[in-house]
Amino acid sequence: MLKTFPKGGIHPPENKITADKETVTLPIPKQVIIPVSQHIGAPAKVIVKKNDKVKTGQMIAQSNGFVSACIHSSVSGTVFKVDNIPDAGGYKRLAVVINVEGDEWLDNIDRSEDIIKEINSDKNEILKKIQDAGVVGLGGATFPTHVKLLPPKSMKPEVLIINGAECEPYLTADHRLMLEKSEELLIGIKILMKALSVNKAVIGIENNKSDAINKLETLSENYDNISVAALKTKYPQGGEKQLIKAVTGKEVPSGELPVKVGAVVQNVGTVFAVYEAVQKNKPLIDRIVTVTGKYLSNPGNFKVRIGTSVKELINTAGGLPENTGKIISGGPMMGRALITDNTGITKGTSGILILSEQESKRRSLKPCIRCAKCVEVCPMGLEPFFLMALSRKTLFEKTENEGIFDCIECGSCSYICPSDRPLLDFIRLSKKEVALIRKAKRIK
Amino acid sequence: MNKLKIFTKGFFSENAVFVMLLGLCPTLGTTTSAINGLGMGLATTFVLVMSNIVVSLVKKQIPDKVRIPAFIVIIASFVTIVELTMQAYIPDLYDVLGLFIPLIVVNCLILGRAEAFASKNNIINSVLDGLGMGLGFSMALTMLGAVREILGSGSVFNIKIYEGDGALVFVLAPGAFIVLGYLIAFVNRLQKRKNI
Amino acid sequence: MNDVITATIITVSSVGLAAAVILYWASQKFKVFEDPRIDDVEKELPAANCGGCGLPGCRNFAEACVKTDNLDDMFCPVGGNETMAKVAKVLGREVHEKDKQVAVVKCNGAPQFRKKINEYDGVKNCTIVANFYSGDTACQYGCLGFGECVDACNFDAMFMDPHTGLPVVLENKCTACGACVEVCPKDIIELRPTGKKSRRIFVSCVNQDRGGTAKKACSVACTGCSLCLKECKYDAIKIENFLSYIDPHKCVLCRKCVSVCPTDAIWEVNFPARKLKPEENSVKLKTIKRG
Amino acid sequence: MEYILIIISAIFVNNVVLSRFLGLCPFFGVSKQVETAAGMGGAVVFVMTVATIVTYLLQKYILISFNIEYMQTITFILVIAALVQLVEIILKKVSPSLYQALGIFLPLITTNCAVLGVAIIAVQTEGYDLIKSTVFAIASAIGFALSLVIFAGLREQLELADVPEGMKGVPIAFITAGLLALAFMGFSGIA
Amino acid sequence: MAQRESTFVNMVVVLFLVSAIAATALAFVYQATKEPILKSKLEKKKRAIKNVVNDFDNNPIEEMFKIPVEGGDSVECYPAKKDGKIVGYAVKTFSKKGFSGLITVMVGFDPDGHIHKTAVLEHHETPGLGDKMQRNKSNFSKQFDNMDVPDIPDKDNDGIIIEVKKDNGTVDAITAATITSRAFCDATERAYNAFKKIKK
Amino acid sequence: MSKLIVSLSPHQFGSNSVKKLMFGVLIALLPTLFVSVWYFGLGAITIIVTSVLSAVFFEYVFNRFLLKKPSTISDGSAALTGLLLAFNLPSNLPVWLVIIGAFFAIVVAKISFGGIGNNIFNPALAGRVFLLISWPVQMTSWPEPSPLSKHLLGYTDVTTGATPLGILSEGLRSGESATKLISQVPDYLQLFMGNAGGSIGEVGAAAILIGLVYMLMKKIISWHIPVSILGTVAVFTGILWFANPDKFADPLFHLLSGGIMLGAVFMATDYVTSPMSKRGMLIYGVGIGLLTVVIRVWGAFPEGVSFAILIMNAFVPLINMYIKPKRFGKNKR
Repeated sequence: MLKTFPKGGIHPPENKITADKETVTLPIPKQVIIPVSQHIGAPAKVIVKKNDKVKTGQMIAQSNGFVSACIHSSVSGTVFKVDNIPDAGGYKRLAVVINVEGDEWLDNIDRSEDIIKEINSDKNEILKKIQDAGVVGLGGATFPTHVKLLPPKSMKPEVLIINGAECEPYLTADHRLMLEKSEELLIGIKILMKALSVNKAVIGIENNKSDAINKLETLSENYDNISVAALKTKYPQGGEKQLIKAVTGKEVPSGELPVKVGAVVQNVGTVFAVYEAVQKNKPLIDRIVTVTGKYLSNPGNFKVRIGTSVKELINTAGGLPENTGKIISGGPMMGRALITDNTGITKGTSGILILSEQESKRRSLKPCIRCAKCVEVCPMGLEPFFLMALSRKTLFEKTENEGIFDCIECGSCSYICPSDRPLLDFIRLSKKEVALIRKAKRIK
Repeated sequence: MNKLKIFTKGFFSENAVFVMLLGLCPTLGTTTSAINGLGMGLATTFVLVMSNIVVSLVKKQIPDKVRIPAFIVIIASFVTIVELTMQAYIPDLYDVLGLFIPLIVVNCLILGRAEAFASKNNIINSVLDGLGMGLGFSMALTMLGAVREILGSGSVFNIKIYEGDGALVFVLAPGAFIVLGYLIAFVNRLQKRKNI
Repeated sequence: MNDVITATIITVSSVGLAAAVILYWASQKFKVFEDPRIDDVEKELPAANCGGCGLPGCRNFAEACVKTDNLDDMFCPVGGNETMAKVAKVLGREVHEKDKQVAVVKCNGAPQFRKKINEYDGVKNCTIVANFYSGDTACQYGCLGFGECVDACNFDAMFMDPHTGLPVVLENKCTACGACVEVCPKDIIELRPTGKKSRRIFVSCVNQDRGGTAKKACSVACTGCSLCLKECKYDAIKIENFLSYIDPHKCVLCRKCVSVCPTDAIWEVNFPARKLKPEENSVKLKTIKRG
Repeated sequence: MEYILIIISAIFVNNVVLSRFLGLCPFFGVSKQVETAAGMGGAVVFVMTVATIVTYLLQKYILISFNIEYMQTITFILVIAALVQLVEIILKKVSPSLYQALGIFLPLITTNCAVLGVAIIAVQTEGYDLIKSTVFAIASAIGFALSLVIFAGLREQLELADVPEGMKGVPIAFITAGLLALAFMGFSGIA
Repeated sequence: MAQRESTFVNMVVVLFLVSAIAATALAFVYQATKEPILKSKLEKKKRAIKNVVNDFDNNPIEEMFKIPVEGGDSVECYPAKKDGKIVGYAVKTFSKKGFSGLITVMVGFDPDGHIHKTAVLEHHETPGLGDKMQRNKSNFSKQFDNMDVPDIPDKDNDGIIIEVKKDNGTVDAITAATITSRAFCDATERAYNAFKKIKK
Repeated sequence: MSKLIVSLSPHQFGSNSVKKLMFGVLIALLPTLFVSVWYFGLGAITIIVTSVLSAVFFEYVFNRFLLKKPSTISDGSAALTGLLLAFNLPSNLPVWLVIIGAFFAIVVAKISFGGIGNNIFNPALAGRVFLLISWPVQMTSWPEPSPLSKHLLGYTDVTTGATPLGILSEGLRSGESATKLISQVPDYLQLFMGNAGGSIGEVGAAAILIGLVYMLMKKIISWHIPVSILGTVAVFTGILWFANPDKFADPLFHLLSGGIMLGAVFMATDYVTSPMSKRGMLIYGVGIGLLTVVIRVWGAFPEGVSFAILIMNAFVPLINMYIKPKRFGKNKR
């Protein structure tokens, strides 16, 4: 019996067209734009200025506060400017623009392909190295990893869950990583287990990636206490709470951290970054990005330096098709539509998806027929139709009791709705408004 | 407010049934035919006018705490008078209206006018108000009764309009609600037009 | 008198008597104190329950008025000074006169001035859109044009101009309750004093980009060129973040800044029409008419 | 068995609101929210029961023995009015929150014709004895509360529906009540 | 003149006075209407009798007598006389077989045993179906006018004469309301049986 | 490349549509349609065609000209309402009554509330009950069923008889025993196939069950409502029958006669007027089952499914309010 979460979920077409494409390293671009806020939490503080020379791996912005992460230069060259640059949403944010000159790395970074199995660092060193390397959750949430590894004292982690579900359609970055860097991943898991002082780790993988399951299962026999759990292919299997429920059978209480039930979840990409940070001293300066889309001539998985422009990446993948409607950073379910391809890859970019104009247009909204399909598919047990109705009539206060903050914005409700209603849009609106109301109450 | 307006507002802008939704019980309960509606309306009008007169006369004498009981006693007296008189002289109508005659006492319209208008205004205005409100109420009841009678039994004021059975539902409870619902929607629409 | 009449009178009177005695006893026994002035104040209020005063409803406002020592902080934007004077009279206190205000929309970016660079396909709601991205033009500050302010207005004082795609305030209906100001995610709407003879001058732009960028995004943006600053003799103009702001309390309505503005970002409202050269763009004409 | 029949008849078959047209003002007035409706329903159950008992005794031991039944209306309503005011005064002290919720509708229980109507039906039309009258009153009040709560639920849902402009509010509420009454006609003939 | 304060004395006195005045006024109205009310009630009953029998000049209500019928119940019988001579009997009969509750019918007999006319006094039958037994709603009840009961053969020999056709009788039932029709026949039959007793 | 389109996630949508669901139900109704035409011939065809056409017509006219909304007839919901209404009528009903019924169903019970999705009561049933209360005579005279060939051309002049439930109800009232009465109606196999008097679409349990299986397979509805209704009816009537088989009919008779099958499978499962959560559906189904039996056994009407469903429709908002799906991470109090 495959493991899965019990309630809700959908089965969108998988469209994993790049699953068999080996990862290709993208040439270093001419210029990179590195925003200082690529993570959840406070933006990092810039420590370079215009015309400074930087080397690959050199820190250019320092973490600024507890929940924050360091930013490193992904290339070597000269700082062209430190300025407000429009981000993917069009809002101007502080970023460092570097003109590339050569490829000179910091000396202490181990650039070899050798696999280092021995873990020499102790717990505190590991945490320090992870923090210094600016590792964040690479699944898309970009929560600083070192913070996640320091749970509140009252809660004790018992099991480390590695998220290899990759339930989003189209995306294959994690899949490729698991196949190509299996050994490194397992070492990374060992490191994290040491950092968390847990003696059990489970890798959760959806069973549509049977090759990855097989490979990791065979290899993990050499490592104690690491097992592989095959999961049912169902969206959103990779949602943190859903994954914990599937693997451990425990439900994270509403409004609580996962570690409340003793689980810590890390994405496979993050684990690999941790391996590189701890064993190779390499900060997070590149990542694997899936560039995909039905009309792209050369889709694939690319190893990309952070800050490379999306345009360049798409050009490598065969150039933007004529009928492009949407460029999405991330997967089709939770990804973000970009307003321009003139923006940089960040730590959280797991994929670039090109949709045709036809695929992008939403169908027009029709009246809700109360078929309850959204209730059926909501993995969090909410009633999206009701939340939307309340939100539409601006009865935001009421949505709080209906669990609006439990919503993980997986989009299953909008996906399934036979009346093509933008349920999630309205839920987001309500979330935002309720947050404002809460804030106003706190001020009072 | 001028006298004309006090009188006419009960017909349209503050019609008890269509706008203020007062006195719904007799409105729905007694309007199985136009004639019943009219009878009920007139009985109510009488009580309304009389109690308005008395209330506006004695308003100053009544302490706040016993205002409502006192008003109700006054109203109830007139209702009993109507009840007795009807029983004596028009027993047929009395039988049809039945329980709803004593219930005129608790018609929110009457207490509402006593409270809201008569207890604050002089006699003449109170009479005008009562008359206007009461006639407006009668008008609404007659209208509702007529519609229900036409739809439900194919006649109006007992004059047959079309052959065959009407939709019985309109004589019964559900029809009363539905017809009044659409009548209110219709009146709302008229009023909106007027406002624009 | 016969028996029936006697019985009637005795019965009914004693029931009445009993009722009165019991009610009196109960009203004494279960007395609850509630300041009667709350009711009095409430009667003076417009009962719009718009929340413009910052409290959830007129009743709450009345309660607050009764409780507070100083009415200066309390202001009912709908009823205005007149109502506050009445409230003060009820409570026997003084009230400070406030300038009458009106909402102004500080964006002039009609489609002909700022080009759309992408297309939004989703729920037409400013809050959602603003939270998600900067808008479909290159100006990240400008009006999104989905009319949430119009929906928020309780007094039908706003509508969306179909030609410009921007909201318009109807001065005579606006009560300055501030609902639109609160709801606008881009902070474009400001409450300004109505000014003498309802005449006012203000910068109809909130773009804080450097001149070139701003101008590129929208041809009628304030570029922070400081021409107006130099022209103003009354120290009424400030420039911050490449954006000019006219202090309504210092402005003397001389209109000099309006004529020097190279991008027509400064508006004058309710002034008599001046002789405009035909080639000057029509926006200004419209603004004068609109108010 | 007889009591069961009285109960079923009063709650479903001859529901005070949907079939007898009593208590319509609060039925439309206090039915915007389920919680308030339930509070109002509770208040009516209490008032109606007490009122019926008191008026029964009044009718039996005073009006009939003095042969002045024609004073029924006036004495009944006087007693009910005093009773309601008593409840109001007490409620204001004991449970201010409930008092707030029921707001102006508590005094309106006085003019809730259901209370007077049920009292008159119990002692006059049906001629029940004391226990039957009490059972009848409680059942009728439950019938009232039931339909009120159902109706409030419907109206809360209608708040979220896209009702056409002209039908919004009261008109659609009436039509809903009509359809509800239509559905309740299914119970006819049970008792 | 200012509003009176809600003091104890005021409250009690005012409420007492209001009640007293109201009571007095009502008592007089009652006195005045007492007679007419009684009269109109009497008239109503008389009219019901008048509807089903031949013209009379006595007061049948005063001469009313009860006839016991099967099941321990009894029916009321009103003899109608003209110039002291019996011109008919009005029997107030009932049936418990109705769809919902008791049906009360007034059946008028000519002295020779013909039914003169019938009138439904009270019923709770379904509107649109059972209530068609009322004279103004359908022709059903007209079948009974001048019905010569003694001459009707009892086809199925069950001792019941007035029956609907479905039960081997002669009466056409109301469409889709057989039960009410049966109940009506039952009431008439009961009246006839009572009438037979008088004739004996 | 033209302007890029932006929108919030998700960017991919399923292929579900209202149209698909509605036409799915229509397909599931085909076997029943066939049975009804087989047994009631021209009458059935006349009623069905009139009802569907007038329902669609009213929906179109009132939506377009009174509400000024885009027409919604293409989603098939009006046609479905019309068809279901027709299935709830006797096959010899005058055409003008069918049109009035369709008017009430569409205009009063549906469009007044804002059209599809906003109505509280099942429109088809509201129309049916309206007709039943208003014109009880016409609505309770049932043509005798006979295979197609016999009365292909018969419509209003067909011979009428009673429904099995009518025979039972009337017989019990005149004091006959239930066992004897049941022996007078067609045997259970006949009832199962549809050879009994009744509304056009309610005869023929077999055809309705085929429709149910189809809808379950296509995941148009879930099993909760039909199963809980039929189960409750079986259990409740079973208890009564066990207690006194002389006064109460057996469960199988109750399940196979009258509109319980049609109601449980097609009427009660209407999306708009049924609860949203699975537990709510069960409560709703049990309620319908109980009320149906209560009305059938003790009420004036021989059949109670329509009323039971309408009454439970009224409870749906309350059920939705208090019976919520289990929230993730929330313990049961």
